[in-house]
Amino acid sequence: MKPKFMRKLWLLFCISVFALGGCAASSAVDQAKNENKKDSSSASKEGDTVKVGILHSLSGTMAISEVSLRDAELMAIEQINASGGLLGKKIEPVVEDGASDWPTFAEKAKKLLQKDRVATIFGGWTSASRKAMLPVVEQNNGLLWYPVQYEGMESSPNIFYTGATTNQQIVPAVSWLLKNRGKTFFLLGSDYVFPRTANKIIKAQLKDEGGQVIGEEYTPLGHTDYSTIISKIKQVKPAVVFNTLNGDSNVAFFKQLKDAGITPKDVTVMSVSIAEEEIRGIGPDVLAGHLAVWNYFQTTDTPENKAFVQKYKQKYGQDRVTDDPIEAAYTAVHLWAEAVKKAGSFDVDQVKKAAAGLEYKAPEGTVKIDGETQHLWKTVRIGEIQADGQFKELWNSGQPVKPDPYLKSYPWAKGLSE
Amino acid sequence: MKPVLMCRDVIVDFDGFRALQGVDLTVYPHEVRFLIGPNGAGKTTLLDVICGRTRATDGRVMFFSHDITKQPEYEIVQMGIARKFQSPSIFPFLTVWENMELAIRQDRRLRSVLRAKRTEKEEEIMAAQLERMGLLDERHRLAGTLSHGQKQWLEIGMQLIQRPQLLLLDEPIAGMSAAERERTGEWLHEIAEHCAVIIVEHDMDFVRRYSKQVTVMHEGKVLCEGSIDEVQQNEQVIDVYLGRRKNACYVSGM
Amino acid sequence: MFIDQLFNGLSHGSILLLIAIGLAITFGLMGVINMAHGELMMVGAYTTYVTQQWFANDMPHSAGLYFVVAIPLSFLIAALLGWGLEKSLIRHLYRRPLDSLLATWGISLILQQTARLIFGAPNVAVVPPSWLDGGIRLFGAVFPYKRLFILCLVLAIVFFLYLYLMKTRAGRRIQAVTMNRSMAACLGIATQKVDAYSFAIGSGLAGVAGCALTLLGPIGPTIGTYYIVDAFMVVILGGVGKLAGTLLGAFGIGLISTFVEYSTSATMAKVIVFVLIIAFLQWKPSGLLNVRTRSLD
Amino acid sequence: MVNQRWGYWLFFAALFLAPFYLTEFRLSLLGKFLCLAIVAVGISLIWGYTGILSLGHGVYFGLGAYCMAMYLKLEASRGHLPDFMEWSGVRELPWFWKPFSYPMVAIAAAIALPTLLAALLSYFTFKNRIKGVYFSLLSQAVVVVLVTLFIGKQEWTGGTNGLTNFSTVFGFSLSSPLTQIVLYWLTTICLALIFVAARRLTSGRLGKVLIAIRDAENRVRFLGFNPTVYKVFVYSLSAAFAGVAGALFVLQVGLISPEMMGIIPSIEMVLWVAVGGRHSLMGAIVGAIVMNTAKSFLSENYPDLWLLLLGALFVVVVLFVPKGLAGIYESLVAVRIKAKRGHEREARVDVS
Repeated sequence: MKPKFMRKLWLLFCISVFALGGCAASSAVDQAKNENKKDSSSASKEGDTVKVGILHSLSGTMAISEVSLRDAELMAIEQINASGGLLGKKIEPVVEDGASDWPTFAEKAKKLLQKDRVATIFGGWTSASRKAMLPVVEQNNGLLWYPVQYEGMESSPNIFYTGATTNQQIVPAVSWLLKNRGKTFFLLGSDYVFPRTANKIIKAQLKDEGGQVIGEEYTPLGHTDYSTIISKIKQVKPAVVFNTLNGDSNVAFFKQLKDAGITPKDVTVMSVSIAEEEIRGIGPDVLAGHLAVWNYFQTTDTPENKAFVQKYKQKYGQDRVTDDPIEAAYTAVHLWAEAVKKAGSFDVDQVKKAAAGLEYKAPEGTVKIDGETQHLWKTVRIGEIQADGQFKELWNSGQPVKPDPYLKSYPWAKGLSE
Repeated sequence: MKPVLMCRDVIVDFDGFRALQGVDLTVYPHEVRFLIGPNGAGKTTLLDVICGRTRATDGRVMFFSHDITKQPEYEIVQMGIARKFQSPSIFPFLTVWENMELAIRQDRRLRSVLRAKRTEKEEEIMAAQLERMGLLDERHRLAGTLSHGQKQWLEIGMQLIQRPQLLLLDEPIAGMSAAERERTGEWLHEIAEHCAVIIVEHDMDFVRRYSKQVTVMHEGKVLCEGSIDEVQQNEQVIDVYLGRRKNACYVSGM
Repeated sequence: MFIDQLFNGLSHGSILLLIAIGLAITFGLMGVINMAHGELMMVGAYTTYVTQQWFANDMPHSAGLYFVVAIPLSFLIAALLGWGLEKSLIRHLYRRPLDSLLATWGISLILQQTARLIFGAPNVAVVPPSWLDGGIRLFGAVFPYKRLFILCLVLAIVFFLYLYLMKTRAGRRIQAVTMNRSMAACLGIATQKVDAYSFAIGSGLAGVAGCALTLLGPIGPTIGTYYIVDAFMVVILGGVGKLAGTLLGAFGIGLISTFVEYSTSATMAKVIVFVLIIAFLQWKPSGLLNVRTRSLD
Repeated sequence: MVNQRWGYWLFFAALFLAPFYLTEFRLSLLGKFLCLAIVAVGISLIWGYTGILSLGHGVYFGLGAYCMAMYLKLEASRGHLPDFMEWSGVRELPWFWKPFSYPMVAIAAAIALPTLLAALLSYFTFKNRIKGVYFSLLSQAVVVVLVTLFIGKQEWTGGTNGLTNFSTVFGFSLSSPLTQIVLYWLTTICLALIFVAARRLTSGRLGKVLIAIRDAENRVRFLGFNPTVYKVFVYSLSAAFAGVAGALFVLQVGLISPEMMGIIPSIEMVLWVAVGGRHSLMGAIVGAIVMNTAKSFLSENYPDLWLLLLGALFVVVVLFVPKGLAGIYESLVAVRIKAKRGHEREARVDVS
């Protein structure tokens, strides 16, 4: 009895060790690494490299969009390193996969800040991923550069927003449409946070500026049958469809819209999440003639952009295209570098202080960091989609627009946020 | 004497096919009732109706003075009707002992099962029953590893340990050796001391040897009732069943 | 407007039927829970894409004809894949439906990732042939050719499938095997062979569905996941093992969801339709068309 | 039995002492995995023991998590409206949010809500004798309904962003390492308690009834048990476990969104149990920890390969190791015992 007992015990012990050994061993390795790092990280800021984190979804549903952002950021880092680095140090990117899963974003952000002790993080696409990272960067006093247009109503002291907020995309687009296309609006969006918030703003603005909402529809993510909604559009005959659908739904919507015999001449569709990359997946033939509003197009005519597009294609292939979020991600890296140079330090607080009011000639034109909100001053552009998948710019704001994430300077937006 | 079971005008309709078309059956305590008849006569369906597996389209089934026509199966079982199916159905991934533990007469509601522990008394009863079935030595084996015959015995043991007042058997001796058949036959009358039995059987030799009261069914109806000799004299029976025995019955595998 | 909605409902129903018809064979008749059904559709969609590229590159004059070639090609390739799947995996799992659910889910992950590796994560664009552009104007409503085409395609598939199952030798064999496997085996039918080609046909029909849906929807590695739950709901609602039930289920769901969507919203329509299906199955667990049989199991 | 119990003690002791030998980052990962292991125990109960494959456990997990998150959000908002409600145009806290400012209500709801939903669904479904894959597919439909609702009702649930950005729990800062360690311990204790409870249940008569239901439900009915009651009980119990797990998960991870209760996470939960061994509670725990560790490491380094591997794992486990890691362990033990018995027999022969 006794030896049998001992042997079983021994086996069970082995299993426990097996289950935990992995954790323990890897953590021991980590600890060892960490200790090295502690030396090297304090040393690294005086030594030869500085680490930055790059945190996008490289797998899962969001990988479609986010992989290109990583590419743009890596290219920017390469450029900075090629021109001698920052404060005499090379930038060393640490790339992590958010896996289209929001807790993973939080987990990886924590890892980058605590384990790798990165000087800053560039990352995120969806609002959900940003919201997941926000408490982590705030608690660790880290720095996050978020490169995508979003619904506003946020301004974290530890995040720089290099995409447009609502008053740099939606609000001017609505004004332009009212002036040029008509007063009746049909709001169509995927059922998630950005479209719902955007449409709240649009409704308030239309009320104030004399427009009219004659339809508002949301479809579940992944919805593919738009026949009923198109029927509704046909019934109410709006002048403008303001489209905040995302991803695959756009493909179904535009294909079916064209089939139903609705052309851009009948109804203008203004989209806020269709850029050059998305056009490729939908097919330019069904999109041609419809509009989109961004701060940057691949066709934007600045010398910086010519160089940027050329370099990007050279590095990643002639068939690749650039678009607004890609440009914003690229610009974010350069802005951070400029701020570091100005501050003369990698310290988060000093970089933040130096960043306020910083100007930079980005591919989209001159941008300026707004010290108060940590958003960018950006030029607004409305473009028409061409048969070759590129945009023809119809209008731009002429000069950078001051970011206003809470829409404080618009009286009609008073009821929206307290 | 009050009957254990009374079926009155039981009708079962499977999408237009009338499996039972008005069956009356009365069984008294301590009776061993044989149900015979050609394939498709509705014997198994009748058992199904009694134990609640199939719902009667019309008619009533009375167990003592309770109407059980619309009772759920498990309540019927709890009232004291046990059913053994044609093919042995035991729980293969439980041991023989555990199979018996589930079958033993007990409060079967969740509340009491949650707290249930095997009492010594229960163990005695189970051991005694297994002894009788010749399975006591196998009690720690998984039931799935038993031989076919052993599984049959285990299942019968599981029925008996429930202490039913009415036992329904569907072809219990199928696949048994001659010796085992004999043992089953003797045992049938032994258990009749405690409960009534309804047994569906095709093997006419077995019926002749061990039956007292026989009910003949044909096309969903009861043709006649009586002792085997009486039944064999009955004109109708000879017409539809025994008369054609040479051809019809061989085809149906009797 | 009512006509418009009626047509939309029928069209939506026809799409549901198209995605469910292959499943009605593999799940309905054979009882295999094939979670990779949606990915077989994806294979059909990518086949269409490749065919289009091929025509555009090699035969630019008759590029519009690619779709005519793509339909049978999608069927063939998806069927071949299905046949291989049956031979290698599914035949070991006929008695373990829950396990076949998990294993085919695994297959669906592998197929998705493979597509991602070959074609890249972003959607690809299939330009529908120009002869399907436009539509008929009747009673003030527009009936797009593409939707009419899908409606006709699916009715043709149902018709031929019916003929095949009822009138041909091979079809009757499938019926025999699904009704009583061991009896069919005794009668000299090679049940394993029948299983393999039944599954191949079901998979092939998924491929055709994928091909046809390129007319209306996106083409990407994950499109299968949009359709799979709907497809299963249609088959379950219709009653497993009943082609006619699947037909009824598809058009029923299509019409109801379209009209509910019209009077509420797309989100509510989805919720209401699913709740209705769940409730309906509580009431009639074996679906719209069911037979009361002797066996309960 | 006694010796196995020693192994379990050892296992949980090792888990309990983890804060002393793991870094803060690893500890937070392990804490997360242990929450998921609690779900796995529940799934093993219903799937391995009772034969019910639920593809809807993400919903119960999510409900538990949302209940806890609502309390945390209210605490973080300090008497104001939660931020997402403000810009969704909600003027006043909805009535059903109000009770969640009391932590005890939130904790009770985190267990009660999933249990109630599971009981409701399973009662009707099992009473109508819907089982096997039909139940699995129905549970998946429930996932679709709930996720769509949670996303659609943005003004009440935070939509796709979910609930996040919490600050304190019971007044303690969530970001402080000490709070995290205490929460980790709480999770370990919950896991251990749930494991012990589940083991008690399955080793008693109930466990036998469950196995009997799995193998021959009709037979059980004809032994006088009402399988519906048992199935509803065990299904609701496993939903309650998932609810507890969700609440603990939110406390440690700090966010919950509808994506985490969707179809894919629900199926992944089943895979952990399949890999660990569906018939073994300990196997389920080990499976959840091993699979999530593997995911965390592999998806980091080989994001492309990871999905292929995950897919292949489903196939391999189902085809070749249906009993999972626990099965492998058991057969190893069996071989050892056999070998030893062989030795003993030889020895006996020598003596005689």
